[in-house]
Amino acid sequence: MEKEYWRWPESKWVSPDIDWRAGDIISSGVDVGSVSSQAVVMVDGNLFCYSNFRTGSDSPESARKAMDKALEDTELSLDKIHYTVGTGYGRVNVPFANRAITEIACHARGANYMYGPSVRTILDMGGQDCKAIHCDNRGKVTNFLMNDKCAAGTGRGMEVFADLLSIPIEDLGRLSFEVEEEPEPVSSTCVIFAKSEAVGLLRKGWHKEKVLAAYSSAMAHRVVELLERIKVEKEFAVTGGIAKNEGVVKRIEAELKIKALEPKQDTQIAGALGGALFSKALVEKERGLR
Amino acid sequence: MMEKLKEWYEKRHEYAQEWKSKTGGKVVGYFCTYVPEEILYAAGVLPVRILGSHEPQDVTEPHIFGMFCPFCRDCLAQGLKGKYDYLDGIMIAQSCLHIRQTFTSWKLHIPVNFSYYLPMPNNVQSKRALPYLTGELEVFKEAVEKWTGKAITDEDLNRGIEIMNKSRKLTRELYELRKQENPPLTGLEAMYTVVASQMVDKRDYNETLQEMLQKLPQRQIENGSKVRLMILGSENDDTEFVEMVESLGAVFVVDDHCTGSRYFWNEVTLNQNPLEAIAARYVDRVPCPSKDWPERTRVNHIKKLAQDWNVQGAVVVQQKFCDPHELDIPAIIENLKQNGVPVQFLELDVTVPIGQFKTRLEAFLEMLREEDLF
Amino acid sequence: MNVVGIDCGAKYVKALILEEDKILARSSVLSGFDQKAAAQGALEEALKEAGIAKEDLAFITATGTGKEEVTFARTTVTEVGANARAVNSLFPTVRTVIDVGAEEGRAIKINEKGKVIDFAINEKCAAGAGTFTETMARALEIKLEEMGPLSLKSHKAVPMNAQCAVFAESEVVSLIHAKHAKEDIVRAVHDAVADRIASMARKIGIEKDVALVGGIARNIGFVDSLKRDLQLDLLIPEDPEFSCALGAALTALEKAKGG
Amino acid sequence: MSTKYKTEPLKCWNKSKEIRLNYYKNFAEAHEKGGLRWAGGAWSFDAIPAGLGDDVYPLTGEPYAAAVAWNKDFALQCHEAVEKAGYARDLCSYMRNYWGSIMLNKYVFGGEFPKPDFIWQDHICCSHAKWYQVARDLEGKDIPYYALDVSVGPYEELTENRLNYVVGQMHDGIEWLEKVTGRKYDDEKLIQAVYNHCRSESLWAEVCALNKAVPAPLDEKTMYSLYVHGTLHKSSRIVADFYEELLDEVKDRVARGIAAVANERCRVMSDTQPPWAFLSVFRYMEKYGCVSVGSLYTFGLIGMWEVQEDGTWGPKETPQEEGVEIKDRDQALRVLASWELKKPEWQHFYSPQLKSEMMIRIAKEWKLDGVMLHYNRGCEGLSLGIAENRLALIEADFPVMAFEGNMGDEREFDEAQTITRIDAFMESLEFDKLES
Repeated sequence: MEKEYWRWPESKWVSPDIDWRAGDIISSGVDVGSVSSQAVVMVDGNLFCYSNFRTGSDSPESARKAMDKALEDTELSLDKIHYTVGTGYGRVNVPFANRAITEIACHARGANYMYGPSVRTILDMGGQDCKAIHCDNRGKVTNFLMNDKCAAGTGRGMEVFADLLSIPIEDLGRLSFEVEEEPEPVSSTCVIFAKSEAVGLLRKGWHKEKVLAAYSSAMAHRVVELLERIKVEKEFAVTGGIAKNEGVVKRIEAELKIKALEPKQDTQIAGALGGALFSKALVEKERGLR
Repeated sequence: MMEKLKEWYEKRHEYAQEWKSKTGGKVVGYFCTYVPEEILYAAGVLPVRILGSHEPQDVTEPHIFGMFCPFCRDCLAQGLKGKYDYLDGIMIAQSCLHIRQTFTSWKLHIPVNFSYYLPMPNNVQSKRALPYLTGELEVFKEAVEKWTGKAITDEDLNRGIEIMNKSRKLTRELYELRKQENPPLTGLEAMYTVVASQMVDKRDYNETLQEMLQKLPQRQIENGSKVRLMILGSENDDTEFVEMVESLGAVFVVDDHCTGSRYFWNEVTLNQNPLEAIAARYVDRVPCPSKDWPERTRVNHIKKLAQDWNVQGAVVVQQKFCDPHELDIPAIIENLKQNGVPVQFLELDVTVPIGQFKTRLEAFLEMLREEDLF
Repeated sequence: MNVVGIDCGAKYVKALILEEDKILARSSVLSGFDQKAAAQGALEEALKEAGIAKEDLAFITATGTGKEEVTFARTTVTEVGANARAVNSLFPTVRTVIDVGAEEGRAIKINEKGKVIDFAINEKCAAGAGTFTETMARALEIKLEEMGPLSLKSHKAVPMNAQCAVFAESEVVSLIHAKHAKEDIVRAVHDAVADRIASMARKIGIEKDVALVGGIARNIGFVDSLKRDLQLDLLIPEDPEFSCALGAALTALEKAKGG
Repeated sequence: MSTKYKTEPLKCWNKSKEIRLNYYKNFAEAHEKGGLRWAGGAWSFDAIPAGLGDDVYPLTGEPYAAAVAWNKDFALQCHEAVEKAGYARDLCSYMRNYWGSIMLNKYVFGGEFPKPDFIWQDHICCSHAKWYQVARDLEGKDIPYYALDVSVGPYEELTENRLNYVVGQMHDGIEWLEKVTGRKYDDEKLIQAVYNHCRSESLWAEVCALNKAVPAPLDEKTMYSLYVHGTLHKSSRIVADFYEELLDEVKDRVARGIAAVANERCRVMSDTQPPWAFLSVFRYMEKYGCVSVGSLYTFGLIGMWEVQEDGTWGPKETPQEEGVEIKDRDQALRVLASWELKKPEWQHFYSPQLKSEMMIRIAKEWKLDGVMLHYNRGCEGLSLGIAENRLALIEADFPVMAFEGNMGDEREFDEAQTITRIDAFMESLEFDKLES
């Protein structure tokens, strides 16, 4: 079995200084996306633990797995969680969720927490789609656009390139800058054909970094087109898997001439985080606290 | 309660075939709602609108280039697959180029003993359109007479007008009910109703609709708490799509579609010359975007619908490659937004990838609702 | 007399050596990023297998998207021409050739002499090509070679709407969520590609007999879907993926004989 | 390489170029000359605004947009600007090039985009009247806009009622022109313009007819740059006179056996507007000794044809040649309308058969070996029924190569794949590449 370069590092994290037992409201969000799944648990609105894993072909399974991994070595168990919101592609297939909310609402809410209430425009570059979202100071969606016709500008595209170039996906961004000068972007927007175009370039003798640069800038340009249709209002933040790819993010910033806010947490958990925050709000409602 | 209409929608071919054997009359399939059905009813001919099936198809590639709208290809596919073999004739009234190809290819490859191209004027805002169309309707009437071997008298024409006007009046009443805070019918049911009316004998339709209008006011149905939406754009008889949206806690209360309000909105105002009266109706009706120039009259019409039916949001659907609508939609969206109506825009193919759209519509509804989350 | 045909394709380079009309050897190597080298490699492998030296070759003809890379070839022939020739030599009764490669599908109408009468090539879209099924296999987490047998188990048609390979992937995922059986989904995938291919083939008008060539012809599930769609039987050569190389070799043979 | 025929550059080539550039310059500078600018489609009845005076300069959208397409980078900027504004990517690419120029306020011939004083348009396809409706949204509602509808069916079914509809709109249009420009309308100028209009279109047909000769004196690539005048200002004396001059030169080429392609041995025609940024494919075909001698598009978009005594296609007699003397406005408009409604590259809007018949006629009379159909994603109007044309041509035993592309949006043209198709097509016609 050859190395799977597209496999991005799965991860989990537990807050060292929060004792869930002392918590009043334990809320969680599970984001089952087409490529990755995350679970986030919050204690009284503070981030307690999360996990980030690849989605399998069975989403209830993936949801459970993400949650189990998140709760690993916390001694917290599912039954102690007061409320769970399911989101993402498989949101209706989260067996233990109390309610399903779309990833658009959740990402906006999550970004509002991660980047602060000044965020007005969120770019979520997920596994297979790409969303541009406007929200208010509470993180409530006011407008959004989604590219659901073409997968260009999505994580899936980057995975394809990691495989093609045999470069671990987490290195793609850095390497894409190791070129003397920025090459022409690849012309094809379709992931499949961008790939065969890239093969053509490699056969022409282009080195991997140059091909990568050409693809990254094509991807960035594609995304900027989407953003400009909805217009970027400051502050601007990027969430989702590709947010970790500086090769794309820096090129987007350059084209927009706007700097994106620095993430405080793993950008892939924004959706699940938003879910957990909504869960808290819903528990407070139940308890008549709002 | 609305089962009959759903049945008509689903069993359109069976209905038409039964109608033929029952009445021994002729059936004409038509491609565009600019076809003056009054004249066909006057001649005792049943007009049925040819629509697609929303199934993926692979038979039109040799006949219509893939850059033309999926709807016109889907319609042709129905003919090529033999679904409409019972038709005695086909006709089209001039509107967009896309559906025109369905007519010309149909004529080339599917034998019928009557086919007619009515050059309905596009410049309906010109004072020259009325006399011109009146003249063309005269020619059309003669062609029908020649085909059926029966003269069409003014009484016949007035009867045809009466049948059409009645169905228009009744359908308008149905739409009026949708203004209520708790509309007694869903958007899906409304769609079944209007599309069915394009497929069955208007006399059967009028009868059924009259009964419905009696019962509807007492109907127990929970629409009050749902988000009131309007839907507009390219040809759309996609019940699966409408059903999906309404399953998310929304209810469509009004539309601007040629499979909806645009079809029946205007009535014929009688005068001494029935053909001129009919012509006037088609020149003055709420236009298809392909005829809405130099001024854009639809923009205000749509705004008014949104206000009168008190909608909270609008779903704008664009059939891929549908140039006429693509050329109006940006102006319409801008106007709706200026008037405080949030819009969700979707580019449809005849076979909708429901999964992809569901998320967007859910998010749109959350945007209009979901205050409880904050 | 010995000749060789080299098919320099997007994924593989294949070489086929003929001694008159007898196949002496076949070889196939990954194209990789250096097609020139790959072509060399393929030739050497084939020569080794045939037990002859390069000098023994009377003529070399190249075909395939990378045919210009095969610098040691005397002439080139397009995939359309090569397939027509090959299939005509294998099945003289064939009038329609359907060739599905990794990134392109073709339909070719030929006469009894193997002359090309008309042809269609699918426009840039992976949905009508082999890549599509591979992508889907990954989404389903099953091996490509498992797809065929698995889809034969299915007796239910599940419509797939997405045409874009990448979106078909997410549609596959949602079909899984919708609890459809894997075999039904696999069949849906094959039906979708067959649908695209049939639609393209109808452009040139399908005339019997019909042959299917290209690697995907080994996928019995796809073959089944295509048969069902076209409602006729398909002739498939023993080594469908070598059809182009064979055609090139036959061209070489003709040239060598001063044709 | 040994050449079969003699070739020569066209003597009137530079003059042609100069006329074209002056046209665009005159529009931009009209106001400095105290004149007026009007914008509209190449199908517009430009003879009518001519009645307002000699200082009224048009800018027709299609040729302008084609000029934008030549400039790949600018074209791309235009498309992206238009998409950003929410217009669909699959709309007419000429229209998108034109709107883009307005949005970016950039005239492809230099300077800012000149705003027209009024819009004089016609409606031939779904997009035409809407094109300038949007243009007005972008440039300002204050621009007076008149569009007339010619959708009265094929010429063979033209009736008095149908002609009246078009002529009636023309009469209204003239009143409108007087109102919005405040100028007095001069019927004499109209009549002269109508004469020129017919003369230009008849002459162009005669030039195209000369391409029946073997070797062909002109190749389609060259014809594009010559026929364009008819899409710019066919009713102007300058264009009519230029075509007169061109005709003489082409006659002379035929007499002396001058070829467009030195090794002509395979003759084809194309269809619809070409992918303007990729005319190089025509050069590539020459490697096979293949020449495109034209198309219904180059012949019939402005060329006016009729069947001659010998049953072949030749130029239509002008009203003057027929001895018709135009006396007044109404007569002028009637002559103009019925003449224009006979346009060959228009009849197919009503039936693909009408176009197939004309294409098969060309294939026979121009002695073609095959046909290359450009399935043009950029133009719905001229691609209308193209699939049926393909079937009809094959039925008539003319091999067809279909290729997809876009006249104005290079993102939809795949050069490499098109070259592959040409190779396969030539192979199937049994032509090898000529050793060079």
